[in-house]
Amino acid sequence: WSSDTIKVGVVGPRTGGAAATGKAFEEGIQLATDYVNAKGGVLNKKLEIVFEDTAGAPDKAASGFERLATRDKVVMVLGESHSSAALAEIEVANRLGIPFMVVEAWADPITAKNYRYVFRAGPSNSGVVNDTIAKWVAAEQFKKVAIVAENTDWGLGIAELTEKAMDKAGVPYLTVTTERKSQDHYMELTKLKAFDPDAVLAFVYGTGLHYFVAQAGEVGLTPKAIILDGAGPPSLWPDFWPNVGEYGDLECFVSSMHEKVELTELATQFRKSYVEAFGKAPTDYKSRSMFDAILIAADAINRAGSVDAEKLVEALEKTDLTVTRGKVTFGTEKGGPEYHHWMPPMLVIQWQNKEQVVLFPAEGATGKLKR
Amino acid sequence: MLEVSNIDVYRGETQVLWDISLEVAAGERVAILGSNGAGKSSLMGAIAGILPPAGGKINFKGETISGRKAYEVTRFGIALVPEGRRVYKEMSVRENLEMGGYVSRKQRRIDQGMEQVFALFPVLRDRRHQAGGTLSGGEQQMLAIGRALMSRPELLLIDELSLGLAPRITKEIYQAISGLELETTVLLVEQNVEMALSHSQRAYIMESGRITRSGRSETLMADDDIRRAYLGL
Amino acid sequence: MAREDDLKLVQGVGITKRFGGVQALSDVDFEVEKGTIVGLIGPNGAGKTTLFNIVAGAIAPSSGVVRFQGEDITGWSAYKVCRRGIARTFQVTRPFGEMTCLENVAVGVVNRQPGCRRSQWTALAAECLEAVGLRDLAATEARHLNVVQKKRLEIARALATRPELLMLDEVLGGLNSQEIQEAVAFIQGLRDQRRLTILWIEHVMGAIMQATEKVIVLDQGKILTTGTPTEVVNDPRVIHAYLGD
Amino acid sequence: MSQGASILKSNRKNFLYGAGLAAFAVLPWMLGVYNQHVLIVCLFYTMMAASWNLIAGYTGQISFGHAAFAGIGAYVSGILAVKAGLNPWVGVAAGTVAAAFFGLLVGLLCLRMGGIYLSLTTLGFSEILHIIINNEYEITRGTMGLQVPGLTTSYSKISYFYIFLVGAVITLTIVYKLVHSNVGLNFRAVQNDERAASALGVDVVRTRLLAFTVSSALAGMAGALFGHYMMLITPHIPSLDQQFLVLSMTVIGGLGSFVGPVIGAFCLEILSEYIRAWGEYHVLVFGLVALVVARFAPKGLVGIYKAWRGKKRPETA
Amino acid sequence: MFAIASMNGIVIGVIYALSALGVSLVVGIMNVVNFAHGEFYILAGYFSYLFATALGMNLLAAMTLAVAIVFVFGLLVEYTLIRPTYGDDLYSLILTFILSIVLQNAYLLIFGPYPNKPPGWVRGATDIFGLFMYGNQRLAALVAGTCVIVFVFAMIKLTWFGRIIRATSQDRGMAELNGVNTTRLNMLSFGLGCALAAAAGVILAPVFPVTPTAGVPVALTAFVVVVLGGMGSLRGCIVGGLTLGLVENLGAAYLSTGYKHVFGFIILILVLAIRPSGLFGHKEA
Ligand SMILES: Nc1ncnc2c1ncn2[C@@H]1O[C@H](COP(=O)(O)OP(=O)(O)OP(=O)(O)O)[C@@H](O)[C@H]1O
Ligand SMILES: Nc1ncnc2c1ncn2[C@@H]1O[C@H](COP(=O)(O)OP(=O)(O)OP(=O)(O)O)[C@@H](O)[C@H]1O
Ligand SMILES: [Mg+2]
Ligand SMILES: [Mg+2]
Repeated sequence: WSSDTIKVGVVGPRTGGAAATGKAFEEGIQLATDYVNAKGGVLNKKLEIVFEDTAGAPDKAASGFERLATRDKVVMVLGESHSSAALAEIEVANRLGIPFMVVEAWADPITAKNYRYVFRAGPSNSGVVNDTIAKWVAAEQFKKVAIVAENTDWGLGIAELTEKAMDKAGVPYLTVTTERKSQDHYMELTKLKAFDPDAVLAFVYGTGLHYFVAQAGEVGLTPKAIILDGAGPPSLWPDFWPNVGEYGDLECFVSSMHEKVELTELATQFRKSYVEAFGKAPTDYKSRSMFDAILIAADAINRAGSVDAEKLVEALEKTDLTVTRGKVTFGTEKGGPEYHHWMPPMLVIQWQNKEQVVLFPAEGATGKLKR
Repeated sequence: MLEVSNIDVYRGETQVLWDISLEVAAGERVAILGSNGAGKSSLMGAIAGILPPAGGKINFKGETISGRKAYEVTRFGIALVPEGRRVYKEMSVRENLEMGGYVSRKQRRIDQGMEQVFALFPVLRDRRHQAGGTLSGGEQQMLAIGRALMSRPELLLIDELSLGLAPRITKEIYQAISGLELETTVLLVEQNVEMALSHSQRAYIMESGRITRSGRSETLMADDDIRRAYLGL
Repeated sequence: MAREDDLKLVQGVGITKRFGGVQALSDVDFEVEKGTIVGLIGPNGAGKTTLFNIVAGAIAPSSGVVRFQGEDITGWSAYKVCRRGIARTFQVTRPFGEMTCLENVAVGVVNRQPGCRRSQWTALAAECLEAVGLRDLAATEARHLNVVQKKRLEIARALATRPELLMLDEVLGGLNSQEIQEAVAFIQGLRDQRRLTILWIEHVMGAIMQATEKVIVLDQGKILTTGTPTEVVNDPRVIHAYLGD
Repeated sequence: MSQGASILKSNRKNFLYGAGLAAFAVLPWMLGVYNQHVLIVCLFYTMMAASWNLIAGYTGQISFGHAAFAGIGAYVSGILAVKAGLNPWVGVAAGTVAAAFFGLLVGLLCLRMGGIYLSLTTLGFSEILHIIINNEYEITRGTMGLQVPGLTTSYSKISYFYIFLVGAVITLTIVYKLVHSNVGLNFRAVQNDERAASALGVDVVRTRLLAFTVSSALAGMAGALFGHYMMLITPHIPSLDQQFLVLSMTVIGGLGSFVGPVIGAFCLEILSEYIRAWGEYHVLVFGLVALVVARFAPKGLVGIYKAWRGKKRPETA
Repeated sequence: MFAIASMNGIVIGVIYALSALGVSLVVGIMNVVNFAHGEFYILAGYFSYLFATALGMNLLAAMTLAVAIVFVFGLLVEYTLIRPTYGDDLYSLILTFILSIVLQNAYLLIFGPYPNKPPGWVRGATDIFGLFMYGNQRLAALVAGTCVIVFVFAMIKLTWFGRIIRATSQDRGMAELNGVNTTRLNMLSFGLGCALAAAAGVILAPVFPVTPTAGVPVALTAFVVVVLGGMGSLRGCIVGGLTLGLVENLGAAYLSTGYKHVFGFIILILVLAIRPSGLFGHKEA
C-alpha cells in the first residue's frame, strides 16, 4: 500500500490498576515521535505510533497485540509493563513473526525463552536482583533482610530470585507474602518486626507499596529497618508523599532515573523537552524507557532500510545506539535471559529529606545510606 | 361526610369494582356485606388511597380524595384497619401505637391517645412492651384498631372486624366500637352478617364487585333473601 | 378391616400445628372416604387452610400423622405429595402470570407424567382447560384472567396432575348464586366422571349443604363435630361457633 | 391457531435458523484474520451469555459467578493439559464436568435462600477463586497466566472458528431444548411462583439446581475452549469484568429471550472492537450504553424489536 | 502477636461494619442491594481530598460537604435508576452493578489512576500498653467509625425517622396507611445509605487512599458482612463486621497472610451452610 507513515505498535495498560503506566508511556511516545520525526522520521516517512490498551490483562494483551499486527499492520511492537501480559504477547509475536521490544516487563522468561522476534530494552528480574539489589545488600553489609512479596507472578518470582541471591551471599532472610489487593498490612508487618531485619526488600507494586511504607512507619518497623522498594516507580509517583507522609523519609528504591544524575547528554535533553511539554519534571521513569525504546526502534528500521521483519530483527541485533540510559547493545548468546536483552544501569536511591540521594552503584553515589 | 360516586377499580389488569356509589353521614355506622371476593376490601382500599379508582370520584367532607396517595388520605382524618390486621410484628405494642400517631407526631397527643386506647383495651397496657407479632389473634386485632384510633380519625374504616376472632372477643370489640360513636364515623366490612347488621344503622350489600342492595340494617336483617344467602338459614 | 382401610383415602391422626405461640391445629383426627365429597368448614382462623397445607405437604405438622391410601405421607414435600395423587387449589389464587393458560396446566401434566411429549401434554392440558371451560383462553397469559377465571384455572391445573384426592380451598368466592349452582354441579360431575375424592373448604353454606356427604367442622384448631350436612347445621355448637344464631 | 399452521410456522423458523447458521458458517472465508478473531470471540461470548441467560433469564437467579465457572473450566482443562499432559479435548470435557460439580456445590449452598443470597454468595465464590488462583502460583502461574497447548496441532483461526461455532450451537441447542422441554415449563413455573409450582409436583430445589448446574457446565466448557484458543489462561477469565460483559450482553440483547444473548454478544463485542480506539473511554461508553438500555428497555434489543413490531402490526387479542 | 491481631481485628472489624452499614440499611428497608456502594464510598473520598487539598478547605467542612454531595447524588440515583425497579429486587442489582462499572471508569477519567489521600487528622502512632505500636489515624478512624455507628443506631432506635424506617421495612403498605410517604422515605433512605458509604469513605480515605477501583473490595466486604450478619439486620451488621475482621486478622497472624480474605469467605460459607439466613437474619416467608 502507499502510506506516508510507518506504523509502530505500542502495548501497555491504559485502563485498570496500572493505568498510570499507560500515562507515562503516552508521554514518552509524544516526546519520542516528535524527536524522531523532527530528525526526518523513518525511511523518509513519518513515524506513527498506535497505542493498544492491554488493561494489564494477559488475554487482552494477546488479542491487542494480534489486533495491532493484523488490523493496524504495524511493523514492530514496543512496550508492556506487566510480565504476565508480556509473556502472552511474546507468544503472539513469535507466532506472527512480528518484532517485539519489551520495555518494562521484568520477568526472566520473556527473553529466556530465546524467541527470535522478542527483544527487551529494559530491566529483568534477575538483572535487577543480581546486578543491583544483591550487590547493594552486600555493600551496605546488612545482617538480616526481610523479603516481602505481593502474591503476583512478579512479586513471587522476584522474591524467589532474591532468596537465591541471599542464600548465595549468606544473608539470613524471612519471606512474607501479602495479598495484592490488601490495604492493611499490619499482620505482615508484625511478623517482620518480630524478625527484626536491617532491611526490607519490598516487592509490592503501586498503591500497595504506599500502604506498606506508611503502615511500616506506624507499627515502628521503620526507621530501624530500611525499606527498599523493589519496583521503583511507586516511590516516585506524585502521590507518594501525600500517601506516606513523614514515613517516606529514608525509604530506598531502585530506579533507572534520578532527578539530578544524568548519565548521557540525551537524558538531559529529554528532561528539558519533558518539562517544556508537560510543565513538570518527569517522575515516572517509564516515560523515558518508552522514549528510549522508540529511538531504538526507529534506528533499527532506518538501518534495516525496510520494514521486513527478518531484516528488522537483524538490525536490532546489531544495535549500537546511545539513548538516555546509556549505550544499547542486545545480547546474542542463546540459553539464558541475556539473549536479545539490554539491561540498563539501575540506581539505588534513598529519600533523604525529600531529596533523592544515589547510594548505589558507588561510582554514581551522591551520598551515604542514612538510618 | 363520605361520598363515593361511581368508582371503578382495578387490581392489576382485572377489574374488581364496577360503578360503586355510597354515602356515609357524620356519626353514622355503616356496614358493607358480601361474600368472599365480592370486593369489600377493594372498596376500603379505594377509599383509603391504596387502590386508586380508574373512574369515578371519592369526596370526603367536600374535598376530593380520590387520586391521592394513602399517606395523604390518612392526613385527611381517615384511618383504615386493614384486612389481616397487619400489625408491625417486630415492633412493640407501644411502637405500633406510636406509628398510628405518626400523622400528628406530637408527643402529648400521642400520650393522650395511648391512654385512651389502653382504657379501651386494658390488655394492651399489660402487653405494651411485647412485640406485635407475639400477640394472640384477638389482641392483634385490638392493636390494629387501637393503632387506627391513635390518629384520631374522623372516619374509621374497618375491614373484616371479626376475622379470626373468637365470638366472645368479637362481641367485646363491637361494644368498644359502639362506645366510640360520639366522635367517630365508622364504615365496616364484616363477614359476620348478623353482628354487622345489629351494630350498624345502614348497610350495603356487594356481589362480584357491585353493590346489589342497600338499606337500613333492621330492614335487611328481616329480609328472607339475605337471611338465606348470608346466614345460611 | 382391610376393606375399611381401603375406604379411607386420606386419614389424619392427632394432627397438631403450632406457629410460634399460635396453636393453629391441636390433635385433629379426620378421614375422607374414597369417592366422597367432604366439606371442611369453620370460622376464619380455625385452621382449615393449615390442615390443607399439612396434607398437601406445604408445611409439616408439629405432630401427628397423615396417611394416604394407608401410606404415611407426613412431612413429605409438596411436590412428592402431588406426585402421589393429591392436588390442591389455593385460597388466594396463584397462577403463573407470565405463562399461558395452557402452559400453566401443562406444568401439572409434565410432572405427573415425566417424559411425556409436547404433543401429548398439549392435548392433555387442553382437555383439562376444556373441562373448566377455559379452552378458548388457552393461549392467553394467565395474568390477564379475571378472578373467577383464575379460580377455574386453579382447578384445571389441579386436575392436570391426575389426582385421586382433590382439595378445594374456597373456589366459590366471587360467584353469584346462579354460578354457584353451576359450580356445584361441576364439582359433583368431577367426582362422578373422574372418580375423584374431594375435600372442600367453603364458606358458602348452601353449596356445602347441597354437594357434600359429610362435613367436618373445625373450630380453633379442633374438630368441633363431624356429620351429615343436616346434622351439622343443626348442631347448636356449630351454630354458636360458626353460623351464628 | 391450528395445529398445522403452528407446525408450518415452526418449520419455517427452523429453516431460517438453519439458513442463517449456514451463511454464518461460510463467513470467515471472506474475512481477514483479524475479523476471524472477532467472530471467534463473539462466539465465546454467545456461549457465555446464552448459558448465563439460562439461569438469570429463565429461572430468575442472578449469579455473579458465571465467569468464575468459566475460569474453573479453563483452569482445570489447562492444568490437566500442562501438568498431566492430557489431551486438551479430554481437558475440555474434564473442565466442563468440574464446572458442573462446583456449580452443584455452590447451588446446594445458596439455592435454598435464592434471590440476593445467591447473587452475593456467587460473588464471594468468584473472589475466593481469584485469591486461590493468585496464591497457588506454582500450579496456576497466578496473574502471569498458564500457557496451554492449543486444540489443534497447527494453529488456524478457521479451525478455531468452527470449534467455537460447534460449541455455540451445542450451548444454544441445550438451552433451547431445556427451555422448550418439560423442564423448561418447570423453570418458568418456579420463577413465577415457587409454592404453586411445588403444589403441581415441581421439585423446586432440583429444578433450580439443574438450571444452575447445566449453566455452570456450559460456562465451564466455554471457558475451557477459550483458554485453549488463547493458549493462555489468566485470572481475567474468571473476573468481575468478564462477568460484567456477559451480564451487559444478555441484558442489552434481552434477558429471558432465546436470541437476546446471541444478539447482545455480537453487538457488544463488535461495538467494543470499534470503540476500543477510544482507549480509556471505551469501557465507560460501554457501561453507559448498558445502563441506558437496562433502565429504559428492560427487555433489551429483542424487547425493543418486539414492541416496534407490535406497534406496526397490533396483535389481535 | 495475639494482642495486635485482636486489636487490628477489632479496628478493621469496626471499619468493615461501618462500610457495610449503608448496604445493610438499604437492603433492610428497600430490599435493594446497592452494588455501587463501593463507588459512593470512593466518590466521597475523592471529594474530601479535592476540597481539603485542592481547595484548601477546613478538614471537617470538606468531609461534611463530601458526604452531603454524595447524599444528593444518591437521591438522584434513586430517582432515576432504582425507583422504577421496586418490586423487582434483582433488576436493581443488575442496574447498580452496571452503575458501579460506569462510575469506576468515570473516576479513572476524572481523577486519574493515582491514589488520592486527603490529609490525615492526626499523625504518628501510639504505643499500646507497651505491647505494640498502632497508627493514630487508625485509632481516630476507629473512634469516628464508632461514633457514626452509634449515631445510626440511636437514630434508628430513638427517632421518628428510625421508627418509620423500621415500620416501612416490616410492612410498606401499612406504613403508607399510617401516613408515611414511603416513596420519599425510600429516596431518603437510599440517599442515607449512600451517605453512610460516604461517611465510611471520608473516615477511611486518610488511612486507605482512594483509587478508581478501590471501591470493589470495599463493597465486596460490605456484602460479605451483610450476608454474614443477616440481610437487613443492623445488629448483624456490627457482629458480622467484627467477626470478619477478627477471623481475617487472626487467620493472617497464625495461618497465612496470602489467604487472609479467603478466611472471611470460609466463615461466610460455614455460616450459610448452618444458618442460611445469616447470624441475625430472619428467614423470609
Ligand atoms: N392483590 C390482588 N391482586 C389481584 N386480585 C386481587 C388481589 N386481592 C384481591 N383480589 C381479587 O379482587 C377481588 C376483590 O377482592 P376483595 O379483597 O376486595 O374482596 P372482599 O370482598 O374483601 O373479599 P374477602 O371477603 O375475601 O375479604 C377478589 O376476587 C380477589 O380475588
Ligand atoms: N405461617 C404462620 N405463622 C403464624 N401463624 C399462622 C401461620 N399460618 C397460619 N397461622 C395462624 O394459624 C391459624 C389458622 O390459620 P388457617 O389459615 O389454617 O385458618 P383457616 O381456618 O383456613 O381460616 P380462613 O377461613 O380465614 O381461611 C390462624 O390463627 C393463623 O393466624
Ligand atoms: Mg376482604
Ligand atoms: Mg383459609
